[in-house]
Amino acid sequence: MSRFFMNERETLVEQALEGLVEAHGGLVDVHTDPLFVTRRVPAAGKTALLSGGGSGHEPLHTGFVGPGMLDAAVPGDVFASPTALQVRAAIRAVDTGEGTVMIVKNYTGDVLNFSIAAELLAETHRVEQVLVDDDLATQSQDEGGPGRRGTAAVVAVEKVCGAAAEAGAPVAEVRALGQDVVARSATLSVAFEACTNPMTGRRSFELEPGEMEFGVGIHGERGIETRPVTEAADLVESLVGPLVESVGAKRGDSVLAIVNGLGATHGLELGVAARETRRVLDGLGVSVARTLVGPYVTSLDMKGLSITLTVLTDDLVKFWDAPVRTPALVW
Amino acid sequence: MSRFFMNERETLVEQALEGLVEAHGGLVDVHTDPLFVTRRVPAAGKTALLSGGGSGHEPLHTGFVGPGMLDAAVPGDVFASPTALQVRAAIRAVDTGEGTVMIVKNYTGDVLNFSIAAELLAETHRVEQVLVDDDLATQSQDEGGPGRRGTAAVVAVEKVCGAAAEAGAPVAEVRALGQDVVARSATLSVAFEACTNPMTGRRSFELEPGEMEFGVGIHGERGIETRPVTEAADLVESLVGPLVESVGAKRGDSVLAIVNGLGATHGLELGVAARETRRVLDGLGVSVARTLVGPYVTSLDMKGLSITLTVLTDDLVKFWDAPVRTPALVW
Amino acid sequence: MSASNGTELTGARARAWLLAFADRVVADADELTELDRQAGDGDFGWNISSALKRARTGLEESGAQDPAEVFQAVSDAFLASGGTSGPLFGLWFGRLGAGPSAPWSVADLGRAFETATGAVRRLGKAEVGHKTMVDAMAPAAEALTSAETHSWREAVRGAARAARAGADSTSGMIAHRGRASYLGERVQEVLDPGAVSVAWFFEAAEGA
Amino acid sequence: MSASNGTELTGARARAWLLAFADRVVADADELTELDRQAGDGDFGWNISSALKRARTGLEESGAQDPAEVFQAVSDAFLASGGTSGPLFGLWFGRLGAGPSAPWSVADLGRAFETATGAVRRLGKAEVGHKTMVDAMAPAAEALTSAETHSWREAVRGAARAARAGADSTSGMIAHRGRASYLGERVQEVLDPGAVSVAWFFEAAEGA
Ligand SMILES: Nc1ncnc2c1ncn2[C@@H]1O[C@H](COP(=O)(O)OP(=O)(O)O)[C@@H](O)[C@H]1O
Ligand SMILES: Nc1ncnc2c1ncn2[C@@H]1O[C@H](COP(=O)(O)OP(=O)(O)O)[C@@H](O)[C@H]1O
Ligand SMILES: [Mg+2]
Ligand SMILES: [Mg+2]
Ligand SMILES: [Mg+2]
Ligand SMILES: [Mg+2]
Repeated sequence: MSRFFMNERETLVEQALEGLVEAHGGLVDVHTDPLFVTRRVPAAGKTALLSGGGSGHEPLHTGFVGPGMLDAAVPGDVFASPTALQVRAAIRAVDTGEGTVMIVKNYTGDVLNFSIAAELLAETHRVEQVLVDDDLATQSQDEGGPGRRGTAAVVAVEKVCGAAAEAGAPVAEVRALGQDVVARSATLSVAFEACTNPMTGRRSFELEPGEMEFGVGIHGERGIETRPVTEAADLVESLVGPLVESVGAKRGDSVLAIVNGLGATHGLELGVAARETRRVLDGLGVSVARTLVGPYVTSLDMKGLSITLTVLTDDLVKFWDAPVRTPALVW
Repeated sequence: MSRFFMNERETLVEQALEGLVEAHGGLVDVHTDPLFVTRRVPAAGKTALLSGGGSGHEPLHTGFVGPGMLDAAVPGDVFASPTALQVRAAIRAVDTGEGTVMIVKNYTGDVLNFSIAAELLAETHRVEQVLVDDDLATQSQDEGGPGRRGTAAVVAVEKVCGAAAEAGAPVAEVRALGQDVVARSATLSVAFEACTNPMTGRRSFELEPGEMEFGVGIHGERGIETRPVTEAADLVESLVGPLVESVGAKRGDSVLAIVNGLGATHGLELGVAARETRRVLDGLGVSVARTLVGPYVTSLDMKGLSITLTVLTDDLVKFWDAPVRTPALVW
Repeated sequence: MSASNGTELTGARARAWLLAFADRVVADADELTELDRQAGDGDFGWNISSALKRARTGLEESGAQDPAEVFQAVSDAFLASGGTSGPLFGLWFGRLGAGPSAPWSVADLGRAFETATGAVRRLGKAEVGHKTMVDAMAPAAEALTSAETHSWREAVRGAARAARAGADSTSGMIAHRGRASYLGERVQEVLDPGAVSVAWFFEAAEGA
Repeated sequence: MSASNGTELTGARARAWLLAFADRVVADADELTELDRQAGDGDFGWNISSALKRARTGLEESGAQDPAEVFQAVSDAFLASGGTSGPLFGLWFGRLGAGPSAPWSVADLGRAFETATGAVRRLGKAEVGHKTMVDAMAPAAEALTSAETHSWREAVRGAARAARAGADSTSGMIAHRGRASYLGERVQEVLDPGAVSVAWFFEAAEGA
């Protein structure tokens, strides 16, 4: 039993966004009715970059709005896709004529709503989509099935596309770059404790002492397997091994590693995970050129973490390193 | 029952710091034997600024090392003060002859160890101390007692002193400024769920459904009172009211509000808290000139939050706004 | 609120039907949430009841003249509520809302639900057996189409029975669409909440 | 490991005493942690057992000739362990380590513990009744000073009894120092873990 700090459940997302503006009013604006977030100072003459999805994953996506990253973020209710009407309004607000790239995490609801929005604007706006489906745990053979979930690789996609758009890349190029980052990325997640439903205070699943849930997503759903907990070193190996194979990282390759906290994971724990990630990759001769460590794509208060690897090119490093100024990412 | 992600408990803090360097190697260096963290690029010709304390509060203090803030941070074991020998080594490493200001949160262990370190260096180094004791919940009449605990106001103290030191303020001035920020600040915290002991997996205290713990510190200790949970609006009023009185903020005054997550509190929850803080202060005619929202001073995976108010002057705003480049704070 | 034992679906009866459905969902949302907690992300009860609360307010105030108007109002409420079920139900009710602007015969009902369900199948790429709302929608539409009766009451009784059987059949299925598909055999025995809500929808018609 | 029934504290006996103390603390650290969990921050068992493990390794390898050397080694281990108890125990053992470089008589023992306890009281600003380690240290030192015996065994038995009584007395006290002081009456009945560990320290001497 836990408690979610809020007023009425109905106003949760909107009030939380008021708080975002309270803290980062210099960077972002919140539009209501319908709800979406844009940069405080709109950019013109560039490809517009937009993302969104269910809330509960903060700082994703609203925390990534600002110079060098997104032009707009469209938040749904907790774990629920935003509506097509929200997405349409956001595209209209940020597309200055150069077209828009939407970064969509692969979930049926998001895909439906973002696609409907794009179709609604087909006559007037050029809207392209990058579909992020990095979650290795949901690799499936099911033709026509939902496919892999989109999880923490979306941060790399947003950062890289953001830098490219800022540098003047046209819609098609930004889209291709984003899709390339997706193709070079894979993520695996593990949970030690499920997240709490804000309404009921119940955990989304229960684990016995000594158990962990392997291959979870970011909506509190169970993973692919319940396993006995292991030490950090072994656990990171069991995550990084399949990732390296999936992205095809070879001796001498450079990767970006995103060591992501799922909500209630402490900085000390993420520090240990980052250390172990480097150790395992060193052992494989894969060079960790960049590391991002922190709670960037959360699943409410889930206790757990994900590791994402993206095989880098010189260009991707350049885009990753390019300046960014958003509520959650600044350099 | 929960699980802390780590290898052996003995290596936890040191391995986590390796992870910090992994992520922020451009900003910080970790020294071992004894353990402390310094800027990657040492500053010379300025007052050295140092802080530290038990681990488990990350990003405090190691995440605040870098230009515009600390020169060194000295981490103890989880919830345990660092040793005097660690502190001494860190002072020696960063004091370039202009003297050192140590920012110490008021806990017996920290006070003892930092004071011993300063005494050990009395012949060779000028070391001054700022004692941070902002926690209103531990206000006591006990002469000679431990006094108020030091909690999240330490972030304001480190930021302001950091900016002043960077701007060339001598030791005495930095110290006086820090002590002034302390005098202008107060904090109150509330917990919805206790933190988990990394060794035993046990919570530091148990709450019944519908209960919260009012007036907690940052070490998992119980607060001053167990109260029924209330909506965010009421709860924030019960925190901000006493703070305003304590710092003597009057209609027309400007304050800095730090809305701090204690570990497992979600961004949505902190957003709502920031919104309510502004609402309550608006109602009192107190202007929120600056707001910092996030998990900056944590208590492992405690679910809860603290609110800190600091009454601002024009100078303090200037120091707060001055550029900073650390793992956890960049602007 | 039960209307006369006529052969047609009037606007008033459609309104009563939808309000009864909304009341049922709002009252028992936790049941749907619990199913979605087990096999999905635990928000379905919230998603659908938010939409239906919005729809209810609209319906209570409106004097909708025919079923199409009623369904259109419900569609709007779902389209304003996101999630996966939001656009799918929005589309379903939206297609119903494009039906004849007059009271509906049983034959009209059959045609409307066939069209609407076909649209959901296409958008969701979901077929019967995939463990989704379609598993209840499709047999209900079929029952209405092939109903050998002109009585509204008998027709919807058949549809409700078919929808319920379809929803029940989702326990035992391995999901091929939606979040439950990530969990495969682990949630094989869990009922699909979308399908259950569709069964409730047709059951609500029985009293209307 | 019990030494002869002499009148002196030899280096060997001091070593045996400290090793027995370390073993007890390491074995029962959870008990101390639980007290600190209730009234403090739950790390005392870890803090003290880390220090004593370090001390134990040092002692097992060293051939300390007199008690002072033994106490000094233990002091170093505590000073390298931080926390509140680290420097306080470090100081306590450090002052003991400054005692005579020869076997200690019962009178030497009394003087050494009086001096050491005085230092802790000054640094911690703690008096008897404040619910800290001092509540066990002070009566033990007093018992040793006023011991009307030349027998080591009898003297430490008296000290152990006094320390235990002092530790027990902390249940019922409202703390004026340390973290427990933040909780006041809420933890009045909880024993102070620092005082309990001091009682264990003197009890360990009885077998040495
Ligand atoms: N591809 C699909 N086609 C048809 N129905 C689907 C599809 N995916 C999911 N559903 C239905 O949606 C329901 C879940 O809705 P909801 O909880 O709003 O979605 P989510 O939280 O997964 O975005 C499922 O019970 C199922 O009936
Ligand atoms: N001012 C003080 N003087 C003497 N002993 C103290 C003082 N404060 C705390 N102690 C002792 O220290 C013990 C707690 O040690 P420890 O857990 O290491 O400290 P903390 O975690 O509070 O830094 C208490 O049980 C008490 O006996
Ligand atoms: Mg959802
Ligand atoms: Mg401690
Ligand atoms: Mg759902
Ligand atoms: Mg303690």
